[in-house]
Amino acid sequence: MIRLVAGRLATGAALLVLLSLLVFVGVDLLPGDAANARLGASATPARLAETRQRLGLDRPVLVRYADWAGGLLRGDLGTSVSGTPVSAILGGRVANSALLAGLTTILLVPISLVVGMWAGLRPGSRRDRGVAVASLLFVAAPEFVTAGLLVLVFAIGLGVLPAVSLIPPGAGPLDRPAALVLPVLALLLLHASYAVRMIRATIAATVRAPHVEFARLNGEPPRDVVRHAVLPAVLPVALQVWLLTAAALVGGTVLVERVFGYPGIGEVLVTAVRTGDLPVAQALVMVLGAGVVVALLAADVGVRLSTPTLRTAEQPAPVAFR
Amino acid sequence: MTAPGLVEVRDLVLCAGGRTVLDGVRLDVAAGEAVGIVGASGSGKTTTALAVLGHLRDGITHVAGTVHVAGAPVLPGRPPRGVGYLGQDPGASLNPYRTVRAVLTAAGGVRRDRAGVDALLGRVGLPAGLARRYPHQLSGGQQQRVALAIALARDPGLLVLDEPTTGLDVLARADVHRELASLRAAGVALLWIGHDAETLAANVDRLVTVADGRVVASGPPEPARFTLTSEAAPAEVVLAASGIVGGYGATRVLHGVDLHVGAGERVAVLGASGTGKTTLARVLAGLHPAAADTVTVDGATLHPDVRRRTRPQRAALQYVAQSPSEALHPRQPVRTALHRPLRLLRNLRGAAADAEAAALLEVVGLSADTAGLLPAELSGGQRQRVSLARALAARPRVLVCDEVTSALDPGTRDAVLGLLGRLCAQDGLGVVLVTHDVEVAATADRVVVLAEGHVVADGPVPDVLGGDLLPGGVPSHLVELLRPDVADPTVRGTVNVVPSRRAAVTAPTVVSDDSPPTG
Amino acid sequence: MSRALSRRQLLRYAGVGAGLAAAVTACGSPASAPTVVGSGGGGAAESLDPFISGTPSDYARNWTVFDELFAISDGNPLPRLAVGVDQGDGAFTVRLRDGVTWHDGSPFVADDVAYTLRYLASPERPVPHELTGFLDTAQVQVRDPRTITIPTLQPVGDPAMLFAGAGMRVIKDGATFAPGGTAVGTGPYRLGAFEPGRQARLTRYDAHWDGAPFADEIVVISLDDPSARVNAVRTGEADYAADVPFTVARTGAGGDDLEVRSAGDTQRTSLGFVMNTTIRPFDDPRARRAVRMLVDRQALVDRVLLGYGVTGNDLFGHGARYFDDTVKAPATDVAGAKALLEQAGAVGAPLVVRSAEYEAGMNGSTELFVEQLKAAGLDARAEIVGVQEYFAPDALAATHLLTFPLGPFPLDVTYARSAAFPTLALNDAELKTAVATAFSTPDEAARAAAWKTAQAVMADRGNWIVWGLADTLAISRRNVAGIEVRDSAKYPYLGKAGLA
Amino acid sequence: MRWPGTRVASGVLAVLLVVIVVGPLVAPYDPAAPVGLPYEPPTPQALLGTDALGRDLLSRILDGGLPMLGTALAGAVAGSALGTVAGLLAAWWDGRSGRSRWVEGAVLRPLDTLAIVPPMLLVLLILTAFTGHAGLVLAVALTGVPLSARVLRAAAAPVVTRAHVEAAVARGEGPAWIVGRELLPLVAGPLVADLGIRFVAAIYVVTAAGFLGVGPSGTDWGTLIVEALPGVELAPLLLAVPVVLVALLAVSVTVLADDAVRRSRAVLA
Repeated sequence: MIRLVAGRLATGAALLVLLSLLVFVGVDLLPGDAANARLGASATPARLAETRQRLGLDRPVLVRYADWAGGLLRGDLGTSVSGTPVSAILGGRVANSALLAGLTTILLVPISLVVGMWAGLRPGSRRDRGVAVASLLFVAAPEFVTAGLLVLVFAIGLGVLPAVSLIPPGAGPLDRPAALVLPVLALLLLHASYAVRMIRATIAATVRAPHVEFARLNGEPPRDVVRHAVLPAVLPVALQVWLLTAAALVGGTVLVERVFGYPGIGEVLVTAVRTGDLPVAQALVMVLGAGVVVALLAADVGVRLSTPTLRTAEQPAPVAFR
Repeated sequence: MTAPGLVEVRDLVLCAGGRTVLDGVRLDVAAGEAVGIVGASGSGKTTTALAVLGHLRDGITHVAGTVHVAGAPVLPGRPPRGVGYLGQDPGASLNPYRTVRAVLTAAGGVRRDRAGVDALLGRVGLPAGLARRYPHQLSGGQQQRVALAIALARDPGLLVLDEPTTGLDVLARADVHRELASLRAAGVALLWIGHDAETLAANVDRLVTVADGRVVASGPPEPARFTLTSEAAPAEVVLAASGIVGGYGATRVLHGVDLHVGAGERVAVLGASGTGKTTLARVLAGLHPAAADTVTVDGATLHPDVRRRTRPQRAALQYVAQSPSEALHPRQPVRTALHRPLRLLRNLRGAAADAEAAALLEVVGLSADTAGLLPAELSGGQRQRVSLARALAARPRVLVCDEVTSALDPGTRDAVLGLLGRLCAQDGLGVVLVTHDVEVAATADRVVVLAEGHVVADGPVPDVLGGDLLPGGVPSHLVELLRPDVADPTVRGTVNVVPSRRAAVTAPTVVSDDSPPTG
Repeated sequence: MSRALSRRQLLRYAGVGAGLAAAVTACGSPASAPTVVGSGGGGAAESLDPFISGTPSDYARNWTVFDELFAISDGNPLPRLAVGVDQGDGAFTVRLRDGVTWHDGSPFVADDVAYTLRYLASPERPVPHELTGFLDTAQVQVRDPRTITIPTLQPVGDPAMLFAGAGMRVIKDGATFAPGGTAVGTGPYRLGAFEPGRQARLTRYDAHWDGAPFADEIVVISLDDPSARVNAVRTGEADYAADVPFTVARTGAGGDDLEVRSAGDTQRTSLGFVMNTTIRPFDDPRARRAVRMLVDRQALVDRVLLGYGVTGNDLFGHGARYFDDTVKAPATDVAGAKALLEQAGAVGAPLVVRSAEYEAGMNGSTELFVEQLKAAGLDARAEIVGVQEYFAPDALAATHLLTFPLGPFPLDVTYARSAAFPTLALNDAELKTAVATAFSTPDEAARAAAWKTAQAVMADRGNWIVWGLADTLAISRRNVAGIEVRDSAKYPYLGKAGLA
Repeated sequence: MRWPGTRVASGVLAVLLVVIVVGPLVAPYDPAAPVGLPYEPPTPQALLGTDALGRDLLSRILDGGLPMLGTALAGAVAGSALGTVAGLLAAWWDGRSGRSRWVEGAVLRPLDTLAIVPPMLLVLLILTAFTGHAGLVLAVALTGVPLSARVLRAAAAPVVTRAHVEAAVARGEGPAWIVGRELLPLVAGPLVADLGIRFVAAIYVVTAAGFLGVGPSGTDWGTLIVEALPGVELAPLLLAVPVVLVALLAVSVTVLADDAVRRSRAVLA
């Protein structure tokens, strides 16, 4: 297990390095640059050149990359082209986005499991179809539309929840829990629906599995069958679904954050990319990429731990070539 | 029927999607009686057995008739108490997520303590030490005996057995048969759905034959015997393989195997699961890279990789795979399956190929119209015949057959084996018959027994397969050969754990970066 | 301000990006929400440095914390920290206000102004300040604590207007604006808690030289999404949001205590297209005039602005002093336009109209404008790009028309900006002379005449199509009062705001 | 399990496709030209009312299906095709050699770098580089390739070891026959399903890009949704019509993709 984790971490780190290089060079190739964006209508070729020199944009891209990578190793995320250290821009925002993603994931686990079981234990029943249709609809609707409708209903119509996430300076979203309700709800409707679909399908398949039929035929009570035979089979899949959802929520909160003016990374991410603020974009790629790598690693380890055939194998599972 | 039976099935009619599956079945089992049900695939024998348990699989509806167990109606949906069930695939029947102890502790809806679990294991001849293992850490025979222990958890007066030894190799089969025999002796009634009448004969009091959802015969079984013949006529050697060493990654499964086949000779390669039989066949066919091997056909050495063999060499040695469902491309008609080798290996096309294809189909006992059909429109036996015809299309000198009959019902199996015999006799074809089935091996001229990747016996059929028969029709001499380290084959607790292939397949398959390794 | 404003108030103002929302509430009830102003884009990059200000929230906050030498009020310079300016030879002398103190209690002196000038000319700055093109900041002389002499690099006719147009705030001698630090100004509010891109809390500075402000506290909130700004006010979380979409005016404020306010005629934003005179066909004045004769300005106003605005006269600078509103846009005359195009040899020439949505309605107006050109038989096509690459010089040089919005800035600013890019500029000797004169002459009448000439040139053969003057709308609680417009209604001056 | 939704979904999709393909031909007005004032309610002349610039919503809806379908389909097909090539390569070499997994290392691992970038970030980066529909197509393709490759590798792995494939190899069939006739027909189910999923993701990317202000303008349904947001209180139909259409498209394709997976399992069973 330790070897597995170490191996995956090494792979993840290698991926992040490759990724940083790709993005650094990629963003650099974009038309227009930070100097253009900063000067806007006041740009003249002379001022552009001067600004580029001041920002160090006139050096070769690989030299700038090496500079940046060196800084990263010392824990320095660099300086935004606006002159602000990247860590100051990202600091609290990454935590806020993580809070949004984390809360959604935590709520999603019991909801998707209960709803998925409620529907999947009776495959083809009316409630099963109801859940299937509802989850499909929520998966199909863009979350910013869902979020907008939630605002219309709960904030403007009923006036029970805030329409925007106004978090005072020095406070965190947790100090204003009401502000979290609608953003989390909007994210939940999308991601829980996806999780419900996957878990429902797994349960429906497991209910028909031979080992479940065998247990039933030999008189195991239905509750025990669910607890001992169905749930353990669903768990590895559910774990994967949950952690993959968590990975998707890393950077997947952008649209909802924008609707609610939530102080997360969403707005920074959009602005940084659009204004060619390379250091901020780079740092975000690394932070988010690392988040995804960790979530995927957790999914891998979780599946191994929850699947006896994999857990007890000293080596990768035996080959099934014939 | 005067005495009230333990099981009374009366005029049972079950339908699935408008098709009648059971058409007025009448069946009785008295207390302590062992009744066998035989019939071809799809004849309704499994459906009957499940109906006795009050269980109808998805899509099956109860139309008419009654099923009573111990005087109580069980249909619809009122499962009887005191009936145990054992299916044919123990690897799939056992809950892969729980240890044997956890399963047995709560089996049958009754909680029992450690001693109770050990006692249950003892009843099926397993040591208590096995309880901490997961199902995939058990051999096939042990798995099936654990499943039997679960079926016994409620102390049933009746056991419903659905082909309980079909998926097992010779050793496991012997073990399970022995335990079932002792239960029968203890007065447990058995409703045993069997593969073929011969195997069941020794185990049941009465044999019921079903066909097309009806009971067509019922009566005492005839004791089985298979005839061991030997026509060991020395012939020129067409296939010679020596020093085959191979495996997967670091795991070695073949340790220097030698094999030779004469023209017109059938050589069976017999062994338990995981002894490297299939690997051997694939090494011969050039489909599996071996660490060391020398394979010659008619004296010419073949390249270990089939893709590097010459065209005549490829044609000379043909391989027929195990599963009829995978042997043929599900979207290509039989014609394509036959035309391609004719075109590539014999340069026949157009009308000439059509004529040859028709001839090949006739050789394997299929009509010429079969050429236009898709595999899904064929039965398992027909598919296996097409698969044989495809191999024969190359005009091979040697045919390597890997468990070609294991998925077939007995009638079809005998027909295919007969066909192979004819081909040997008529065309001087050498055949390698890889099998785990003693009855199949018994039809060969010579038997090579493989254990732990070594050849442990090589000789004429009577020499190797002679001797007393253990329950389940396994010769005791063979068991000694396969278990050289265990003098008494009935000693409990096999040490060598064969990783179950099915266990790997049940691993979750959500697609992600980190889906569990499959290789 | 005849209204009596409550003294105990909390003003909430939220902004991020392209718009601004402000709200004011009484702070007597702690449950009441803060004041809001909205702005957009780059929220997290918001800065306390008034010379880096880039978002409406930045402006709203920094304009309240700091004071400028001169402000613009109704198009005219309004003395603030300066009380007057005297022209000299190659330099001018600024007289400073007495009795002004910084938020830390120290007195405001000429050295602060000198430091400010050096600061904004520092090579460390990411962007050179536009004043560095006019002032020789290295040679500034402090005469006494109330007097400072500033040499010029080129003649400056109206220094007060130069400072007002540049919006130069004065910072304290030695000030730096490290992230996480604070800002000390002379303005009506001092900076309290601040988190870039989220909120700034501003508390009343009672010792302000212009009289104590009204609200106890102003909260400036950054919100990127225009709907979010409106929603913040509608749901009572903010009191005022500036620069809200026209649809809000159409739907109504959404509550009895809410109203949609317009900043008024002089605060309208001029929206238009600029023709590239460096390439065909607009190097020919007849082609320029022809297109100006094709545009249906009213149709654009009705649709892009939903009617919240009026048609323009093809001149930027509406609302500024010296703006010539007697000029009329050419009358719509499709036949005449086609004749002109034929004379110019421009019939069938492809026209690319480049646009980016850096001001609401830019892309919409481009789409409709292109439709109008097509309807007149021209081969026009819209090229809609991201904000970042909009000003990429190569692309600008290859495009025929581009969208261009300008606020009610002084004409100096308007003409300087529109000449900054070769593609935007009109290369016309008479225009250049007139603008140079207007910049440099200290004589009021001469300046007025020069601007008149410059605008006449633009009206005759210019490359501007200013089709509309857009209202600047805000949504506000009815009791919010005292919100004034200085530089732009998109980020109003909150120094006198309060709850009535 | 028989799922009646499949038939309903096929019907809905068929109707939508007809609307999408025929739409531009039957649109009553030029979708780009204003026919009235903005946000007019439905009238006999403009059956669904007018949009934010006074253009006929019905005409824009009818005109906007094809670009949306085109963009989404092109992106989905490109992503799926690249993924299929990578997945088949990995399944074939790694699955058959039984020893090394170097193709996975050389082909799938680099794709993983794409997989760990949050899709919205990837979309933003790509759309900044390549504006317009080409950028969207590329964005959809690149966000989809890693997953498609894994889906296809998983689907192809059991197929490459099937006996009929080995028989084809053993009798000396060339790569064209093996890939085109032996493998592709059997991974077609997962391939179609993956394509469906990519397509739905593409629709999402198109709308999300518009919401973030980086999408191309035009009449495609995603853009219509985004354009409708500011005026939703004035003209709810502006939002409701494209949202419902997009949701119907996404749901019906998802249902059919699920069905394709089910049926492909049946073929291989």
